[in-house]
Amino acid sequence: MNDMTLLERSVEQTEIKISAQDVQVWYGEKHAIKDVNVDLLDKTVTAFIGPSGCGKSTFLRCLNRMNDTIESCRVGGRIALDGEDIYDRRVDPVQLRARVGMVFQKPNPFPKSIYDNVAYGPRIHGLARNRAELDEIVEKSLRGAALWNEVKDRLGEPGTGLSGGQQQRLCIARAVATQPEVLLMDEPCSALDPIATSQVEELIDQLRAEFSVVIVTHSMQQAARVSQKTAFFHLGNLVEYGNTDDIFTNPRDPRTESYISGRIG
Amino acid sequence: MNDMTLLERSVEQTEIKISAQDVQVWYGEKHAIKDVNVDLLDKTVTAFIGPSGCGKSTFLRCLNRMNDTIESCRVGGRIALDGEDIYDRRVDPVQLRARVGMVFQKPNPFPKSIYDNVAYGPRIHGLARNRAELDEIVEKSLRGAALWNEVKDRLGEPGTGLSGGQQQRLCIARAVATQPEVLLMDEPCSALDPIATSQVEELIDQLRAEFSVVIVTHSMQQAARVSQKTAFFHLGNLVEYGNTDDIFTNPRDPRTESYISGRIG
Amino acid sequence: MPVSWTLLIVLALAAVGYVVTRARAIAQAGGDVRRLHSRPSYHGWHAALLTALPALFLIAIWRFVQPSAEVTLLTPLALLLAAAGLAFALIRTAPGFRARNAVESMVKGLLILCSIIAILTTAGIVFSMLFETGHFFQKYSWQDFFFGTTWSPKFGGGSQLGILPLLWGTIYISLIALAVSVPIGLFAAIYMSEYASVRLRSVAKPAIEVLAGIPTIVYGLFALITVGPALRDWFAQPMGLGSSASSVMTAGLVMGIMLIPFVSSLSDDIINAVPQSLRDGALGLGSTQSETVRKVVLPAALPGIVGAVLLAASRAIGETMIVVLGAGAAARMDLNPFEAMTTITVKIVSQLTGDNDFAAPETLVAFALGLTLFVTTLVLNIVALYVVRKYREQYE
Amino acid sequence: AAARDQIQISGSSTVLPYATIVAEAFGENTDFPTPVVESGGSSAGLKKFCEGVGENTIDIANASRPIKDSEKEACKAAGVTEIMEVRIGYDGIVFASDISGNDFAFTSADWFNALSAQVVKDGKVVANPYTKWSEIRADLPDQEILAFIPGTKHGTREVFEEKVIAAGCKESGAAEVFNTELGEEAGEQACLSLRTDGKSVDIDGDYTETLARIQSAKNGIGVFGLSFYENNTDKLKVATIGGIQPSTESIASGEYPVSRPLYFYLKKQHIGTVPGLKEFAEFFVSDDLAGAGGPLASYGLVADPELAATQKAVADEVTIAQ
Amino acid sequence: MSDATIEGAPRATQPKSSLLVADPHTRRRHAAEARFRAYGLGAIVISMVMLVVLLFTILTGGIGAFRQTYLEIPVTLEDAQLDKNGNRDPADLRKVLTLTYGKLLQQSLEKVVADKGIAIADLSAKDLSGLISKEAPARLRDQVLANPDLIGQTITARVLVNGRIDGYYKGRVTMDSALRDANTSPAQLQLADALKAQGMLATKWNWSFLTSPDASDQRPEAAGVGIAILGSLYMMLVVLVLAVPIGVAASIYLEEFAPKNRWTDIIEVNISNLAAVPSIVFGILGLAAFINFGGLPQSAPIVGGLVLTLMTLPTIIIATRAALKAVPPSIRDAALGVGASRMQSVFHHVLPLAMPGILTGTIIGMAQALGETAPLLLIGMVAFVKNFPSAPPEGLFEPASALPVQVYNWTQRADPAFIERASGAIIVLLVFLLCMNVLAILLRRRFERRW
Ligand SMILES: Nc1ncnc2c1ncn2[C@@H]1O[C@H](COP(=O)(O)OP(=O)(O)OP(=O)(O)O)[C@@H](O)[C@H]1O
Ligand SMILES: Nc1ncnc2c1ncn2[C@@H]1O[C@H](COP(=O)(O)OP(=O)(O)OP(=O)(O)O)[C@@H](O)[C@H]1O
Ligand SMILES: [Mg+2]
Ligand SMILES: [Mg+2]
Repeated sequence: MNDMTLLERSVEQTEIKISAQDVQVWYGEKHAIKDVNVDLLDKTVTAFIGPSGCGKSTFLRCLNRMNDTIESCRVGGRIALDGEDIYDRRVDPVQLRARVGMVFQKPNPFPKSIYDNVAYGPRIHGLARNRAELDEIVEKSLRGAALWNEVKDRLGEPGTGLSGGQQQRLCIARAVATQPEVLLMDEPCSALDPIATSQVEELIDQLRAEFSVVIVTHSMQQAARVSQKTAFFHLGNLVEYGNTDDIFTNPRDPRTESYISGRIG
Repeated sequence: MNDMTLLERSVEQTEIKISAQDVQVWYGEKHAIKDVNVDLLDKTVTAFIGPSGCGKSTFLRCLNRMNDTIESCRVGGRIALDGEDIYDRRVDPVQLRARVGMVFQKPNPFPKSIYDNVAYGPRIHGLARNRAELDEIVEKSLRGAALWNEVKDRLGEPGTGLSGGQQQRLCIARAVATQPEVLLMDEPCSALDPIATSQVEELIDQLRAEFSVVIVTHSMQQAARVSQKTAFFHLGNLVEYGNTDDIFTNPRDPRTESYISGRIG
Repeated sequence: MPVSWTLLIVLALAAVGYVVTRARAIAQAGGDVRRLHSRPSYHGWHAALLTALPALFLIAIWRFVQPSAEVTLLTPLALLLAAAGLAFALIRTAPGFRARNAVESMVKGLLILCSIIAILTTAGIVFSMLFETGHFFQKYSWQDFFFGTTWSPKFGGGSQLGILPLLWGTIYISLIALAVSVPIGLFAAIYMSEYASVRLRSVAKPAIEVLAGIPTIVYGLFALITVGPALRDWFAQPMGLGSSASSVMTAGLVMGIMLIPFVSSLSDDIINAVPQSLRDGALGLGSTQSETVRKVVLPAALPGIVGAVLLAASRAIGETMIVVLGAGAAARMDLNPFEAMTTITVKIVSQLTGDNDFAAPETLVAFALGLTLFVTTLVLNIVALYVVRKYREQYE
Repeated sequence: AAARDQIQISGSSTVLPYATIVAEAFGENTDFPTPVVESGGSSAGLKKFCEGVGENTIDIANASRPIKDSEKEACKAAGVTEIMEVRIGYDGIVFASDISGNDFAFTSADWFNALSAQVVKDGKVVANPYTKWSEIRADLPDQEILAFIPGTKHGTREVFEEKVIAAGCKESGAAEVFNTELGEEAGEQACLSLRTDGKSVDIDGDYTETLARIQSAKNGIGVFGLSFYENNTDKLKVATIGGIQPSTESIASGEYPVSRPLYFYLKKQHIGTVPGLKEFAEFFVSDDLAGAGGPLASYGLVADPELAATQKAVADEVTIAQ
Repeated sequence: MSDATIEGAPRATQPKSSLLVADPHTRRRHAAEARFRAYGLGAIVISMVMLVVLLFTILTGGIGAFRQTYLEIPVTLEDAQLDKNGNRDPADLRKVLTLTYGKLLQQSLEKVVADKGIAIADLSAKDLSGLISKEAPARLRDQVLANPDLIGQTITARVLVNGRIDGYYKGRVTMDSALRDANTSPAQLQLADALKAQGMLATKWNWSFLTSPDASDQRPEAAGVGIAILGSLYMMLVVLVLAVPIGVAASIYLEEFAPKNRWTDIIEVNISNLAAVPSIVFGILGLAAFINFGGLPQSAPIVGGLVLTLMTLPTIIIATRAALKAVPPSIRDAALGVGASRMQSVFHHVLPLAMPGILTGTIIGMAQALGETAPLLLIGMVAFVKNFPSAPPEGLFEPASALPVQVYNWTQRADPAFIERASGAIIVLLVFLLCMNVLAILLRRRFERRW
């Protein structure tokens, strides 16, 4: 399995996983996303960057229809996953979300035990045949999210009793355990120390071998480190999208440039 | 006003604002903070750094007795603000918290309008004589937190309808509006883009002129940029405390060194 | 009524106290309220409360101890006390005075007082029944009461007053009622808070609440005239389970309908209060809405829902009219749900409002029944508290 | 509080309608306010009555039975020492079934045989085997036995047991057999134990409930007060007992056996303090109201043949011995 | 420390599936979802159907109470009978009893029948006098006493007719049933028809059902819910003023301030247990505590209100506590963090968020209190009251009845006409309830929000 992963990773993938065309989002009167056109590739990490409040989370939530839960939110345009319009009437958002997983910006662990938090996804999707398999998935996911060592002795304690960064990693583990094809991560390392961050980044890199990952981040360094593609949002517009290297070294749009050059850490 | 600030800033201050002695914290059975001794200086920015889950937030919450609200939490040792034991029976935690303000790790705006969120503190503390003054405080705080431009047209909308980073800045504005003597900030820039981050750092620097600021951060750069003193926590212990420059250039403890050198961005 | 005049004057004094003290506090601060420890309105409230509370307590205690005594002395005393309170508050007013803390401790005292009313009520209930229960057990052996399996009061003496058949009836009917109301109520609550449109919800919720407001006699007649005969003709007789028109099933079903809003409305509020972020978390993992509800929302809302169910159970235990008209008045221990049975509460009411000698055990038994029921439900509540504690999932 | 100016009455729900009729007329025709008449049962009424003397105790207790000695004692202990007992008339108790059903002509023995837990069959004590009226006596209709009788809270039940079941027990000769077979005491008990297999249904509610039950179970026979029957002659068919049709006349004359006296008790100590109290008592028992042609009789109260004596006793404020 | 293993999260090999085609597992989950949803909808539908059925029975049974049949006949108020002395002395006028007025009305009716030439076979004198309600003479007498000048004149009296006749026009009584009915006869019904044909008898909207007091068993046509409405109103005022603040205050203390120890556990259990206490027991308590010990009067709304307050408290407390518990702690933290006191954080932030639950508790508690009879039985409010209580606060201490009591009383009465009245009273009660709830429901909708 390990070898295969390595093997596949080397193969260049250019297949389009998610394609967004003319996406518009309104919160009531507020036009939060304007005319966004972007193709997210399979087996690729895409970074969304942009100033706070520019619509990154909003766009991310469009990709697995989490915006459905916000009453005032309306979405226009077309978003296709593997060529199928996800806003089609016949599409079941449940199935969509099982394939397009999400880590939210604010950690939101369930008021259940740490174990149950991670086991939740595998259980509802029937990913484990028995308890042993489930245990294995839970452990693997928690290891992937760099949380295993800290919580292995307290798996039965509530996930809400963890520290902020621990909760964040728990939510990553929870999302990973569901084994989605596309993983949307909204600032997954915002509350993590550098070491935990690097471990999560490593996890992202591994996931890329088989899946597509979208990550929102405020750290240019992180975007540069983990992503192959980068999209820069500004005031609801997708200003620039391209190879990460190009964006950071050679931005075409002056806004992108000023954002990147204004960087501090 | 600006000039005065500059004037005062130049004066070196070494007065002790908060002094913690042998502080212990337990969550039920779990010993989360062990024997922490530290003196936080007035008119100084102190940074708390350390791996996720090491007890930074816990210790921070001890400093204004926010831990009182967690049932399983017990605090031992002695913490003095301006020489007065804050865990003394006669101390009114309300007054304490008015003097020692806090920005929480997870943004928690009130489900009220943006304006009311910021105006709440000044209102209950009677900091404004009239509506105009209140408006002024609100604007100043929001400007300080680099949020004014984004929300000035929607002050009446609910604070919960903001983006993650906006909520974080709202909480900063809310804490600043109360004009505390000590401001505890738990990862105040975790969800902010570099520009907003630099604005908040500027705010912290301004606050330092008159007040004492404690900031928890995972970014070494940030710690180095804004703080004069740094405390490094590890597994509930305060491993090292000293001038920021010293800690970063010349750590005494091997754990500190390995944490700092393991840094990534 | 001189007392109500006194009351009015005291309240007026309190209002004056508020205004004056507030102004005084502002004046002391030289117009800059920031120099005050507490906001001026707290100073005002401090004075108002100090003026009103002692005087009001005096009036209340006076009225309680000497209900019909002369009140001429009371008025000046109360007014004196009020004036004294006001003066004291005025003297205390100073920029450094912790008026907020003072007001808050007074308010806290009031809050405590309010919760003590619950304790007082319990004490009152126990005392008002204990005495007569004692009389009952002087006239009737406690063994026969607690372990007797026959309930047949007689006028001429020689009654058998065993509680067991009544207890059984109470449990049986309540269980059926809960079996109807809890699933329906809970599902209704879930549908309203998770699925329904705002419009449907804003209509359905108050509409269902009307069910709780329909007088129980309507339900009783509905049971007697419609449900009872229907159950008898369509279920009991074809299945050979007897031909009684009044039955445990009838009463249980109808009572269950009455209890729906108790479960649905309270649960709906609690479910609605579960933070959206938890739902998002579950939905984001690809759960269906029902999985989200069952596995995340309901566990988080459990304590409130248990409270709602307990409230419904309490109403079921305390209901009389529906039982009388739906289940009949015969005390019987039987497993057949199509047989007539009755409950403790029904018998409390009927023995209290009957034509018996009021000092006879047949009447006094009502008090013993009441006290026994009280103790039984107490035990049940303790168990419920323990269970909730054990399974509570605290969010955030 | 200001002194109470209206009379307060409490007690039996059987007496309630008569008391309200009188109270209403009293209020209309005098300058006194209309008395307040509560219902709540003879027991609760007498208990309140015996709570003591004073403004917040009641003045009159209605009862469908005479006051008991123990109650008198309780009264006395609380200071209620002077009680006037006023018998206002009689309540007839009738058996009635659905208007469209069979006609019934009962004897007490029929009721005993139909409802008793144990009966005598062929000289032996057996558990009640009858399921149809015709099995008890051939001239009775071929109809399932189903009786709605007053529940054990009702005073009517006592009368029913005493004047119908116990009488039937004797009449049918079962009493003797019980006494010899089971012994004195158990025999007496056996006479009064009713079957519990659902043929005899206790009604703890009111006659309206009994009526509703008959309407939903057409073969049921219910026990009613005469006045209730008289108001519902279009729905109910009354049965005869021993060949006698119940009516105010036949009950007053004593021909119809099942009836009971109704009373009210008046706190003499309140006369003079509560305005109109004595006037009300006199008004109640006056010929205009309680007499044979008065509104009470037209509502179904069986006028007391000795009303004149009662009127005199009220006028003289005669109290009962305690 | 490196938790991450080289192998990434494994994935069961799944063929790439279309979003539009559900795999079997998903289909099963969908079915479960659909079932779940259907159960929910079913629950709502069942509740609604039950509500509609019950409301329908109440409405069809009770709407008749709002219409009443009246007879308008000319009545000559003869001096000879009403004022024998001819001096219009009020004291003397009062001596003339309703009996006389009854006879007067009967004579007038006889005269009308004769004048109009109404000929009906088997029309007895009893039929004729029985046509007019027994209430009519009393009202006529009141009219005359209020205005003695009427004596000697011929006025057109608008009088109630007997309940059976009224029932005849509402379908309750038929010629058939009248044949068997001891209290009416076909001849009487024919007479009524004849009078109706003359335009003297008509069924009209019945305001007096809402304004008049109860009437005795012989006059169902005159019975109204006036006093009952007042009594219920007074009691609900007391309950609202006492139960809601006390209940909310107690909940706030227990949930937000009380130390979590054995004592508060005891109080908590105690309160849930109080909810399970049968309402009649509160009546026992009320009798003992307020009347016998506290010296408050019998049959007074204040006592009823106090008893119902105690009875409603547990409901409000349980609902309020549940609602307070459901407010996320981060809100409290946020307020405390800016230096608000606990009291301020509760009153400024927590309480508004808990408001929907509190209001629900209030709605349900008040609904229960409004419809309760049993405890009132013991404190003397299940009573026949004819005189209106005065305005509060004095009125709180004067005898009154209540709507559920009126319903309870009327369903026990022998005359079937009272069943219609009882249903009518239930309609009034429900309208009362709705009025009470509308405000709460509107408020609740304002406060409802998710966070
Ligand atoms: N309410 C609680 N109950 C039990 N344990 C807790 C609770 N809160 C925190 N802990 C534990 O105490 C330890 C310290 O937590 P704390 O929140 O102080 O960490 P932190 O340094 O702020 O971490 P982070 O950077 O991830 O926010 C952690 O191991 C955490 O799991
Ligand atoms: N529920 C909502 N209702 C109304 N406006 C909203 C809502 N959520 C977000 N917005 C607004 O939409 C815009 C985009 O928000 P979004 O959360 O997508 O920003 P973001 O790019 O994720 O920012 P951040 O980096 O701060 O998380 C912001 O201006 C925000 O205020
Ligand atoms: Mg965001
Ligand atoms: Mg933390």
